[in-house]
Amino acid sequence: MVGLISALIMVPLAGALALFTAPARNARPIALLFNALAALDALALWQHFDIRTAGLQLVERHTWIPAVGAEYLVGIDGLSLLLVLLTSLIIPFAFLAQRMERGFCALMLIMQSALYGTFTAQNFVLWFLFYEMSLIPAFLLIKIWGGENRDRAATKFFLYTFLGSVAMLLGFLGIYLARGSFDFATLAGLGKNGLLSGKLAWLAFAGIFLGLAVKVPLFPFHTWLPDAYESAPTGVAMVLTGLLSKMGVYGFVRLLLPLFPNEIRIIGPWLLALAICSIVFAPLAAWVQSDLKRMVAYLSVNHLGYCMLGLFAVAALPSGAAIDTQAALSGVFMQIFNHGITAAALFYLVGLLEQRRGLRGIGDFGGLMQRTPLLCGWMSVAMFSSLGLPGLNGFIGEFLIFKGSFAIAASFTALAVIGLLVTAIVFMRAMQALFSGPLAENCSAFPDLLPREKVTIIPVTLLMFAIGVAPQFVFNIFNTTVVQMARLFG
Amino acid sequence: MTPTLQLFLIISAALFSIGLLAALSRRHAIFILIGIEMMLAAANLNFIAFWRFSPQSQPPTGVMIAIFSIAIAAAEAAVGLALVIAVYRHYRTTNVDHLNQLKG
Amino acid sequence: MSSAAVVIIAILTLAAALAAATLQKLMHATLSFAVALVGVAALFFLLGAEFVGLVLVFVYIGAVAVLIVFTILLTRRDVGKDRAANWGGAFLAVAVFGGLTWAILKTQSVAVVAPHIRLVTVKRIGEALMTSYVWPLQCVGLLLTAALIGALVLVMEEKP
Amino acid sequence: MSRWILDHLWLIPAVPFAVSLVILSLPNGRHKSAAVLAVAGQVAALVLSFFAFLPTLQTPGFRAVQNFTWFTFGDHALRLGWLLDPLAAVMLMMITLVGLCIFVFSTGYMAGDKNFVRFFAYLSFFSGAMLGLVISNSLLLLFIFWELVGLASYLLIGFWIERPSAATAAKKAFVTTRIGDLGFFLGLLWLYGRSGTLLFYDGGDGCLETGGLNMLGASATFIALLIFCGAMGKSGQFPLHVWLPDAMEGPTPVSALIHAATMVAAGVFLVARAYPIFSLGAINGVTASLMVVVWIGVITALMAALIAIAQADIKRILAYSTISQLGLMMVSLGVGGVAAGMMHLLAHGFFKALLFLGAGSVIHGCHGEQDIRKMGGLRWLMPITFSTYAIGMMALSGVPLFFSGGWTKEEILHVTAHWPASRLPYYFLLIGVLLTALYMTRQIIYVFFGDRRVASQHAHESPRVMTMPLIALAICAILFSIVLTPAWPWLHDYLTGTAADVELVRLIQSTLFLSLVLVGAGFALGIWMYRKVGVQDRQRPADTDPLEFAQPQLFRFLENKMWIDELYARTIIAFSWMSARLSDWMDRHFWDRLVRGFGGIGQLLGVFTASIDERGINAGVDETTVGTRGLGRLISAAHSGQIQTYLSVIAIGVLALLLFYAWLA
Repeated sequence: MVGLISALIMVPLAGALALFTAPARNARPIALLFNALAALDALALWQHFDIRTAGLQLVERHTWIPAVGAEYLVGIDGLSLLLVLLTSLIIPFAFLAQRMERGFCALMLIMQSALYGTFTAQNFVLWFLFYEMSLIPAFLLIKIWGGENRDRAATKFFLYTFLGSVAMLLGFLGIYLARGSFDFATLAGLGKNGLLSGKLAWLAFAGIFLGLAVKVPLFPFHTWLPDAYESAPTGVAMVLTGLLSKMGVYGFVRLLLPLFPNEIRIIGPWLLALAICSIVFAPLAAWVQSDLKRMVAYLSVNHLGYCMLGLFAVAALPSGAAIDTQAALSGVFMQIFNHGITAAALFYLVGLLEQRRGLRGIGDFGGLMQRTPLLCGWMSVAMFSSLGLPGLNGFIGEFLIFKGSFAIAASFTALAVIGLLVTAIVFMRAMQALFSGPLAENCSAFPDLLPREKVTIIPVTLLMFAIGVAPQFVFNIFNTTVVQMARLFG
Repeated sequence: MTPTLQLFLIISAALFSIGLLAALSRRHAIFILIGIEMMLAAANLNFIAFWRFSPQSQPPTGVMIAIFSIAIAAAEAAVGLALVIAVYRHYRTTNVDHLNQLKG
Repeated sequence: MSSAAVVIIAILTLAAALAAATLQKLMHATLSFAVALVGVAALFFLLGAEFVGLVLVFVYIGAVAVLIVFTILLTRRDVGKDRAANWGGAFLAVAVFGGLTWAILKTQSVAVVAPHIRLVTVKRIGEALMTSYVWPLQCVGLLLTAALIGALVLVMEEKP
Repeated sequence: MSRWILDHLWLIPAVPFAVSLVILSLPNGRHKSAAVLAVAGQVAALVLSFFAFLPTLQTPGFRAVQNFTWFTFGDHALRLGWLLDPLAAVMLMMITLVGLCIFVFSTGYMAGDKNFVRFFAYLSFFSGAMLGLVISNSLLLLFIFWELVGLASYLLIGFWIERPSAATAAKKAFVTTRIGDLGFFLGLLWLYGRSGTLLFYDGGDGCLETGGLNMLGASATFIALLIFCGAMGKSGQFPLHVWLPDAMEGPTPVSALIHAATMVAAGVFLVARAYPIFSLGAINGVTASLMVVVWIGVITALMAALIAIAQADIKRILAYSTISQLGLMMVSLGVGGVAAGMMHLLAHGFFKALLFLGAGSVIHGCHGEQDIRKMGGLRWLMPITFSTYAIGMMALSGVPLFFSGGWTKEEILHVTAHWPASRLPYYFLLIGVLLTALYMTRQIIYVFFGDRRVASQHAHESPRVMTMPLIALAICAILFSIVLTPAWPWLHDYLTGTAADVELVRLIQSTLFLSLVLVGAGFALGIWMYRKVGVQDRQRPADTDPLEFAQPQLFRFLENKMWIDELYARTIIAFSWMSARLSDWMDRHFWDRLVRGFGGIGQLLGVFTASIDERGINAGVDETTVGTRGLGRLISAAHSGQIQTYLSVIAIGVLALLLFYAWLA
């Protein structure tokens, strides 16, 4: 079914337009309606996607700006489909998370469209267009609807990611001037034998690496993140952590790894060291945070660090057996999906606490278990999922990443388990402070989960259980792609 | 002994750097303008030198560009000095350290 | 054209420029600036671009330098002593000079002597201006007009 | 039925899990249905376990394996499986039996608690996870259940959530065991990488079979040690034992079930299960990894027994005794006595559960008081509790002949004495035997003999629902000894897969007399030392422990748990906390600037020159320019509005271009 992908990109945009013709108080229902349409579209994509075929499917190709080799080229493989599905899941979740004005809804829809575009575009120009298109709504959402320090946080977020993007664009221009193509598949084919020669290759690599590393974010380019997540409104924080950070990881898989295999191999240990720093230092920093949102934000850095560890291990030391490469890649993809769900759920739950209390410092609560057992119960599930408890979704991805990268880069992986430990400490500290002890006075009037909150959080949490116990249905989406990519990187 | 192009280029670089020094380190707006003018003169010297040391061309490109550049520099100086006067009237100072309304 | 002449003129020019950049009195600096420009014009002469040299003398020393002096007089009250130089600026300037010199010395293709060329007559320049460079000429004319009007507007006393 | 259950082994853990879910969805007030459901679930698990147990009796060395694919990643399948062999079967029986007793006991013990329903949901959840652990045929599946029992333990230790001390203890337990678990996790990864499978038995290709073991090579030692890290964490072995005494903050049935009988024994079970890896390449039954196991076990056994002498909390004494006994089991495994270690594990499961429930009954009777110095004279007030407790105490102390613990301890001493590497562990264990008898005598005297003190004035015997499980467990503790005697070493042979026959001659062994003497000496010493407890002496105040009176410094050292907690707090924890603070500080003040420095190198240098400018030349800086100096401000601060700054940036750009040119050339 050709046209499904374009429709997917267009539906949220149409929704954003439609919002301005409708009364303002209906904004959120209308946005949700368009989300439902997009979700249906995504499901149709899943339906038409042949999981046994590797490579791009449902490709749409039109000439666009022939002068610079920019085509309108969209298509999906397993990874793209996974991310499209994740987007279709997280955005409505974010819409349900908080009250939103019309402009807020419209910007969210534009961001959704940009995300769909980013995850399906197969030509750099188009991809970059969508990539940047997501930045502006995010900036505005933080700037207009953010908490205190929103100006500072929004500016920091924008400058960091934008400077990264500029570096990436320059890198790609270099590639284009040398090889005359913007097409991902073509460039990936050239990558094996060196896309560029000598120092130019390093420049292009550095530019693209910088852009993506800021986006993910990879240590030490992560300092914008706690500020941005802290200031962003709940719904935006959910999208930021659940989806926008995945754009960076996706970029690594789609661009950097296929295009610069030789460069990554040379500086591989350094990249792995950066990933380890993300994994170890971020939760350590999370440990001392008193703001819950900042804490979750730092843990996001840690979880994305695992993704980076898996990817760099695969790409940096391609001595691995097929099983290890595949394990690491599958783990990374799983982790992308799981972290999207779990981190979004955590931000949602922190948002619920904030709505009730008006504050979100870790010391502002206490003894909640006595007052709101359901809220605490579901929040614990999300936390345990995040710390990688077996039986919940987080474990699957982390296990596979560790399995793959341990076989390839044992010493780095052994260091990375420190991250697992510290994450556990962070969550234990949070749970103790929030849930146990005597009931804090200012929490004694909290309502437990309201029906509409239950409707929001329970399906997501059940999904965590489902993936944790029987993850095969997720693996089916990308297994073929993993095999193909493992052959490419290995 | 005849001079090489290198000599002229180094003279020009020196002039440019002196202009930069003036533009960077003085506080008076007119000094900054003088510095900029010096840098422009250095650029013109480059144009002429390159023209002189390269094979002949018809028309003489280097010369032409130098002429245009001088014309533009003159315009710039006129506007710049006018600005200095206007600013002086407004703030009663030409010290650029005080002129930071654009501060972000 | 001999090296000795070039070097002597260059030393004079640069000394005057340095004086312009560092002298504390604005008036002295402006005069040094004019001397430096004369030096540059002399270099132009040596290079066989007499017309440009003349233009430089006319435009800069005849117009710009005079303009600067006028401005100094108009903003007289503020014309006190200025500091000579600061270390940051000096450092940057020296660094830029070092960098440029390094690049020039490293580039092999610029170590050439001047070929023999035909003199550039004013006639040839005029022809070029009216043929190949007619559009730039018009644009510069427009720019000068605009600058003239702009400068006038800027300095005109505001009517209360 | 037995055939059917072999194909549906997963049902055994699934039943308690399902029960747990159902109970969790009950409204909070439904105490009765929660209790009925939980006990019914446990009975069902017991019945299923029994039917699974039956076929293992028929053939020596019975092994039923059922593997399945969990998921496929790339084109590789990750397989898990269920396993039933004698080791798993006896564990199933022990867990379900002890579990049932404790479930019944809890219905009485927890009767007044407002979170009664949640308690049984957690308890059932634990039961399911523990049952799953013992029948896993994959190290990964075992690890999964391992973490789940850890979770259950966390939830139950912190069950009285409004008590800050309980929450702290729960956190400590989770984090400490997780340290070990991470070692386990790495060992698991390593094993997976080397052998390519995590299945224990897979028709010759499993990682415990020759097919998998051959691929391990020299890495087996490291893998084994890493796996042992997990066992150290769970089984409270030195130096990760610190969480177990604190875990007594949980309700007493929890201490009995999880922190005495079953979960803490999981570490021993794990070593027994993965024994082929530990003993790979053994020379004369000794490998490097087993050496470590032995010595850790010896240290733990002695250290915990010593600390137990100076504790005042009835449950803490038992907790240290548990640690000590687990150390004993580890020694046994390490010296090659897998069967002996497992037998002691099973026997310990019964009598330690009995002791804990007895302690629970005492605490219940004394209205929540746990300090033994405030009890006393309870033997007439709580006769059933006293008599069952005494049985448990004798079993623990290792009184030979009639009590299960005696036989298994004999067995362990026997194998330890024949360890070829060193005789030292044997001597240390003998000291341990003496100490065990001593601290148990002390506890019994404090609690049940002498005069009634503060807490035991209004003590009363516990209700039937609580005493019945005590009696049942006491009977188990005695009857179990029948299958343990060397005369008819049925259990030993069942576990090792050889046929059993009766030989009365074997009843008399050389070590028997020695340990008899030691136990007797321990009792005598205890009675002599503590004969005047609670009695005002001429020099000694009534509330001072005799040992404290005689050796105050030694007593203080032991009472404070050899200062190990304090040592950790000052070193490891302080270090971690410092590094956390440092990370945060670096993030705020260093990385941010560094990255900004790279990202906007021009801006930063521009500001830099401006600041040099001001410092170098002009001390009386205008207020307006101060702003430019603030390096810590955002990049926007670099928009100083000063043209010279902008110009500097351009100049720096030129320099950067030149540098770039230099680099390219």
